[in-house]
Amino acid sequence: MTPYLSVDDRQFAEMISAWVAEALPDEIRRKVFAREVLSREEYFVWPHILREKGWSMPSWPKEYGGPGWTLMQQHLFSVITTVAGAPYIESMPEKLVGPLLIGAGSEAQKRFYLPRILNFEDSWCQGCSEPNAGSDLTSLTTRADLVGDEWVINGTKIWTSNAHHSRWMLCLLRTDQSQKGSRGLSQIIIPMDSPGISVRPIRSVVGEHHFNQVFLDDVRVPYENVVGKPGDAWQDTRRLLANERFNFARLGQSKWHLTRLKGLAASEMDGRQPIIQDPVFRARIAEAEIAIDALEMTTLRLLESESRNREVGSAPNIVKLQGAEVEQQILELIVDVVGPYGTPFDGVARVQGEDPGEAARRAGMLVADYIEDRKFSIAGGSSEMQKNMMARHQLELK
Amino acid sequence: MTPYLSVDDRQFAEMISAWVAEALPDEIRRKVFAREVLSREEYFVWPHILREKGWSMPSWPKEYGGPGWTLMQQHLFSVITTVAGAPYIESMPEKLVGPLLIGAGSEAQKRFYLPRILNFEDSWCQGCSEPNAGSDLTSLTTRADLVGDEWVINGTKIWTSNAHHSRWMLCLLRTDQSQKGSRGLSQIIIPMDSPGISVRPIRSVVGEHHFNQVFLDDVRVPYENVVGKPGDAWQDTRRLLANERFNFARLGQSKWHLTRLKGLAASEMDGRQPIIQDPVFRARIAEAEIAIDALEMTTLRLLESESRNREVGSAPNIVKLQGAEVEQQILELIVDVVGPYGTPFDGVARVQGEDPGEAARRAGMLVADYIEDRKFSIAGGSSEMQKNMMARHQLELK
Amino acid sequence: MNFEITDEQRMLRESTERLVRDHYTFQKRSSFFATPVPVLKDEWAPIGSLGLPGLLIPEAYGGMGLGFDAALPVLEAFGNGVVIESFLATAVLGAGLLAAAGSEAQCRAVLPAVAAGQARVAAAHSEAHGRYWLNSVAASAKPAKDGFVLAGKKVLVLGGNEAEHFLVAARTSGKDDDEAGISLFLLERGMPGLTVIPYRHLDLSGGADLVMNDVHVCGDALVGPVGSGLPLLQWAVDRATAAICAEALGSLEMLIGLTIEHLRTRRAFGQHLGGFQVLQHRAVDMVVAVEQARSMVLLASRYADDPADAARTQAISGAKVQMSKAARLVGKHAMQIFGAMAITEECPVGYFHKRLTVADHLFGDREYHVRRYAEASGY
Amino acid sequence: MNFEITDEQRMLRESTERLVRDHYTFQKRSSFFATPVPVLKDEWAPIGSLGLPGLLIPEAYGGMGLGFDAALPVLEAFGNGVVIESFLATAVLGAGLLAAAGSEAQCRAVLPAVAAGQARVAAAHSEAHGRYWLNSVAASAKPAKDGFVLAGKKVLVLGGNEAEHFLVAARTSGKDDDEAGISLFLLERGMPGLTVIPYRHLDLSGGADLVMNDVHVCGDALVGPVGSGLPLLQWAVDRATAAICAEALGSLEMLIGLTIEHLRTRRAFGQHLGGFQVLQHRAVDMVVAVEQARSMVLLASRYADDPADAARTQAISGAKVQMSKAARLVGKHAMQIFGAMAITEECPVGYFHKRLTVADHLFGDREYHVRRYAEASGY
Repeated sequence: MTPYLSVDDRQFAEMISAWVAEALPDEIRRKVFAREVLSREEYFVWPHILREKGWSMPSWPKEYGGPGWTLMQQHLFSVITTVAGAPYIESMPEKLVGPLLIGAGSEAQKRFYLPRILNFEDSWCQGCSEPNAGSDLTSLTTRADLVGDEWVINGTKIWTSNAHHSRWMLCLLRTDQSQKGSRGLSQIIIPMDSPGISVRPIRSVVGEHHFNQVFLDDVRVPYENVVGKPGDAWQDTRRLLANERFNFARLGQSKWHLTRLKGLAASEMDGRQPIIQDPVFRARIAEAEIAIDALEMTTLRLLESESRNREVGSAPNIVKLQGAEVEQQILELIVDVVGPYGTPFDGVARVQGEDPGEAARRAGMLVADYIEDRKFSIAGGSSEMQKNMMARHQLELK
Repeated sequence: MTPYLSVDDRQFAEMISAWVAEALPDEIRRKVFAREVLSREEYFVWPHILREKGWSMPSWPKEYGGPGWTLMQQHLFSVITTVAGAPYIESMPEKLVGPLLIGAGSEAQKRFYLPRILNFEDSWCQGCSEPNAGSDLTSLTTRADLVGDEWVINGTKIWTSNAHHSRWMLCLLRTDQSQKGSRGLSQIIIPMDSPGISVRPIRSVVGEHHFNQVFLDDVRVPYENVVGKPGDAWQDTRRLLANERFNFARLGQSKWHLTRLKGLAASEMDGRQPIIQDPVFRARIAEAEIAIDALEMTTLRLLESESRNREVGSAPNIVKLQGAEVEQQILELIVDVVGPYGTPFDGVARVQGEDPGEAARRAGMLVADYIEDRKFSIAGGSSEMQKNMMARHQLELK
Repeated sequence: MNFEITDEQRMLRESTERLVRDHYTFQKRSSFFATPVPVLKDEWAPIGSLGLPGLLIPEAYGGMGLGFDAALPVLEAFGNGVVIESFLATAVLGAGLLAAAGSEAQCRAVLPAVAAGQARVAAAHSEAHGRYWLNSVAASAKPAKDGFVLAGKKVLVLGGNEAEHFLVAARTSGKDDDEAGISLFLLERGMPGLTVIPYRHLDLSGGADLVMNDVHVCGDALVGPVGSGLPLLQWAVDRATAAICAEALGSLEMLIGLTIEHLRTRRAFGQHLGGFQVLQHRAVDMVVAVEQARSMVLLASRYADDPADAARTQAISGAKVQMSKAARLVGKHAMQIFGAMAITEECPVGYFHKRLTVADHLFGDREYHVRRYAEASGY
Repeated sequence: MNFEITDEQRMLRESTERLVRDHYTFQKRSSFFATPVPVLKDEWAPIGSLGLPGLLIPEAYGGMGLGFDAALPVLEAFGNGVVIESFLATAVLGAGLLAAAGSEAQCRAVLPAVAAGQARVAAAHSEAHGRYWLNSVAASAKPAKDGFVLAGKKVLVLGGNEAEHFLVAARTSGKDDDEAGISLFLLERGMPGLTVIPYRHLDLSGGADLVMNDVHVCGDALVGPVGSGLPLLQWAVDRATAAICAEALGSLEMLIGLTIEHLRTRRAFGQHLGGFQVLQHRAVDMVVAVEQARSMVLLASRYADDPADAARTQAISGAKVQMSKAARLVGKHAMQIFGAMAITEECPVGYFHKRLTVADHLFGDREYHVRRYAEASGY
């Protein structure tokens, strides 16, 4: 899509490409490509390389240790490193905690937490969804009551990624019980080693452990752990995160899956010829590639509007909707290209390190990503909610 | 699908096939295949052949001049003759007027109208939709007021097929103004030459004249023209037409389109080879053929349930939904196979008989059928309504 | 990065929009549809009076000498209306091909008149069995004294119904599907042996078949070098492909606008149609499809004037594929939402559905462009 | 015309349903998913005790000697549960192939034990690069004294993890992809040179790769005539294809049931999920897809026992295509409607989605069967 980049942005992109080719260790790249699970130590290799370069928090302003990049530069950095095979870094501290503290936190909070985030000293988790509030976050029931100078917190959070190895939870809960819906909610930072917290692992449909349910039972934290004015969390969060919407495109991820798809289609044989020479698969792959082109252009149009402070209309919803659809389309194609060889999947062997047989090794975790692929149209505001919002606000249908 | 037919039904099917191959005039078959418009005289050729054979009203019982066929036999007759290239016969007198009169009409009505229908003496039209009642027929506002022994009728009907050359209209209207919704509606037979009737032609999107708007302005008809008990029309119509639902599959039409599709795909060239040898088109054609197989089997399952008086559940909705979808799928494929040669379409030439150039002749009316193909998912209860009904009544979602 | 339009583009867009409003709206041309036999009145003069036919023609030949970017809003605005005049065929395809391939004498003989709205030039590249493949040329051009003799048949000549000049692809050597051996010739309506069979397309735009029965032309009717017409033709048709996508975008916007208005105002079952969630989501799907198509049109337009290469092919074929997807989805949904009304000539929805169906099959359909995209992408 | 099931079928269905309820429901086997490393406990005995492995085995060899129609409700009921035991692999594919192709001595040696639930037989027809094509056989069987020596590798041997007997396709003549020259051999687990590498599939059903490192077998290990194994294999795999469609139908019914229950009970935004029109229509789409798939399964089952011909291929490939469409549509919609919950091991929705994904790629995917259908249909 280079015809639409300015000269400066093109140079920036070339610089990042050259750097990541050098800086990303081959073994990390290989494991990521093979969809192998990284150990905790391996996971931190890439973050620390970024930290040394000063790029650990790409979206943060310079005064807090970020590189001070434009939205366009952040976008290019994210896409280029992902396509190069850099591992995913849990983005919630950068994209949620950081901006929230910078925008609404106290000086003491900023001084304490921001450098720790910058240096990957602590892991964070986000206490958001609840068992009886699926897509409807305003019906949260976890509560914090002010008793003396402490919040006493009770409730249950679910789908909490990484709760099992996090030091802090940024928890969205109700501090004003007299309010309903989106009012009266606050964000409170809870140390995960607080008495009264218990964590139940939720294994994913393909046997991985990312999610947890977190029970909060009379958990006490100091008053000053609330971020911003109590009761304003919903408004703060909405406002501060406005700029992050285009990340929902997951463009880097989809482009990277496409690279893997084309590689597999060129090597997997359908009897005499590689799958990619089969006209039907060939057409499906080209259609997916075109869908990525369109997504990229729409993302660039959104970025331009954002950077010019123009009305963005429904562009963020479109990018979110299409981002999910395109990634799902490509993951499905990968499964179809791998075909019968994607069927074996030895969970036991994967966890225990046993030899799962050649076919199982070949398929790796490719099918697993497909099985879970609805998460892109569920998390972060389901596709149904995106459409409801667009219909109501942009199209004014009712 | 013969493995599911009984020996008797197989023999019946073979008999019909052999007969239609003989009885259907070649010139009619050719014109139908070429999608040329039949003149009024040509239109009546096939009905009169059927009448001589005693098969003009396939669904009527013997006592009224029908062949007394089972549902299965009616189904086979309809599919086989359509696939053989027999022209469409306006079915409303057979499928709507006939059953309504037989089930709810007076003896005098039966004696007068049924033989005329049987012999194709008069054309009929159906006054049903109104300008402000699209899918929602219970909000009809055309009214008939009893003044002395006459109904005085006022209102407007729209999408009235063949009103311009019909002798009678079977008109659904409100006779009891104190009732709302589906209650208080009646079916009244109106002579189309009555004073106060004016007919405005509505040309279709491809320039054909089937539809009309009919204005009824103080039209007077005798009291005895009402069919059945005044006010009960909705219930009568529903009950009597229950057996006709499987005709919505339009299986014969789709199979016949498929024949045309495969013929065209074998003759149209894509440079060096016929389109049907292109793997992508080949796959699309095979998928359509499989969809027809599934539709046929589902229709047979519905027919079996009907003939055994079992609960049919949502089968009629499924057949209606899939019937529309399959026919649309095949019409779209025909357009894609004809490709660039389908673009020319000389309405003037077609109407005036001028030479529209080779390409236009080749494309004929094929694209026109595609342009109008939503009618299958609009008329007779739109696909949206079918789904609403299924969700509410069969799945009990609310 | 810049998606903003320039002041010049804005002025051009505004004057074109005014032009369409004054002459070419569905309502203005509703007389086409009011009579049993449509009476089509071409109105080329208003287009010519704005100088639009010369948009892409070099200033040296009396045109505006602008780039494809400038044509984008004009085409989009035309797609909003019932423009049955052969603007794309003449100003983008015919004049573009001649300007790129013709000699100075040829350009001087034809282009100034085209730019002034006094003549039209159409490209004759298709034959009856070649489908979208430009190398399928069986029409022959054999050397004769002082020139060539052309014989054979060309079909689907866009704008051929009203063009005075024709750029005809004919074979000077090689076999029917060879890439080499195709040459271009400039023919004039009325030449002995040349029969023009005009017709209308589904959307009332015009085309023609050409029958060449030993048409004698002088040597200076040859456009470009002998036997190497294919790359020039491919380039010009590619640019016309970008143009038809831009026009289709205008038609899609019209359908979206009509549909949303209908959903907001039409009532059924005691509420507005727009209150039904399935129709809300369907309207959203339509908007999303159009925005994705718009993105690809923007990309294609950046490449449209460039020399042919893989990135250009990907951008243009990608745009056509995305446009095809949008055209079908939006056309079908709009027809379904409007219901029976849409199936009448009185309703603009059906007209724009037809227009999009024609666009969908001009210059290559989805399958054709998917194939080209895959090849250009290197697999 | 008769879609009614017989009393015998009804009894078989009811006893199978009871069997699944007692041993193989998702809830009964939830211990698989409760621990970080699933502990899989195969339970073949209950299946054997009902005599189900002998469903299609001739009575002469201790089976029930029924037709495929009788297997239909059994397979459907198994698809409703978490049956990870290799019923289809043994009772339909392995035993079916041996009964059709084996000598009386071979049948007598293996089938009675299989029918009694004391042994299992798996078919090894796939190789690492052949995808779904049964003629892709590189594993070799070379004549040796008193028999043959087999070498090479077979992959994706369904049920191979627990089978005692293997029917192996190996090449006795010709090149890798030749249709002729493929022979079948009956091998035993534990033979010198034969390594079985077992694994689990995504849905916890079992498979294996076989490595044959100069496995010596006697002449009487040859199954059927030399070099003509392909048609027999194709016939048996086709019947197994009909069987996997029947199993998938059971899984689809389970997903539909779970989804509708969820829509009726789960609340969001102040109402039941089932009150949202888009979810209502989606549920309808799911039901329609399953009913169309069921129709095709019924058709395929009528042909499953017949000798191979074009109508049989169309029915079976058509069923697999329709099943693939339904599996994807229902799987995705169910996952989306259940939301985050579906993405956990605790929720049966994800399990059945995995099961259907495995079924989708067993014995040929949609593209493969579309191609076979087109060929059988004669174009």
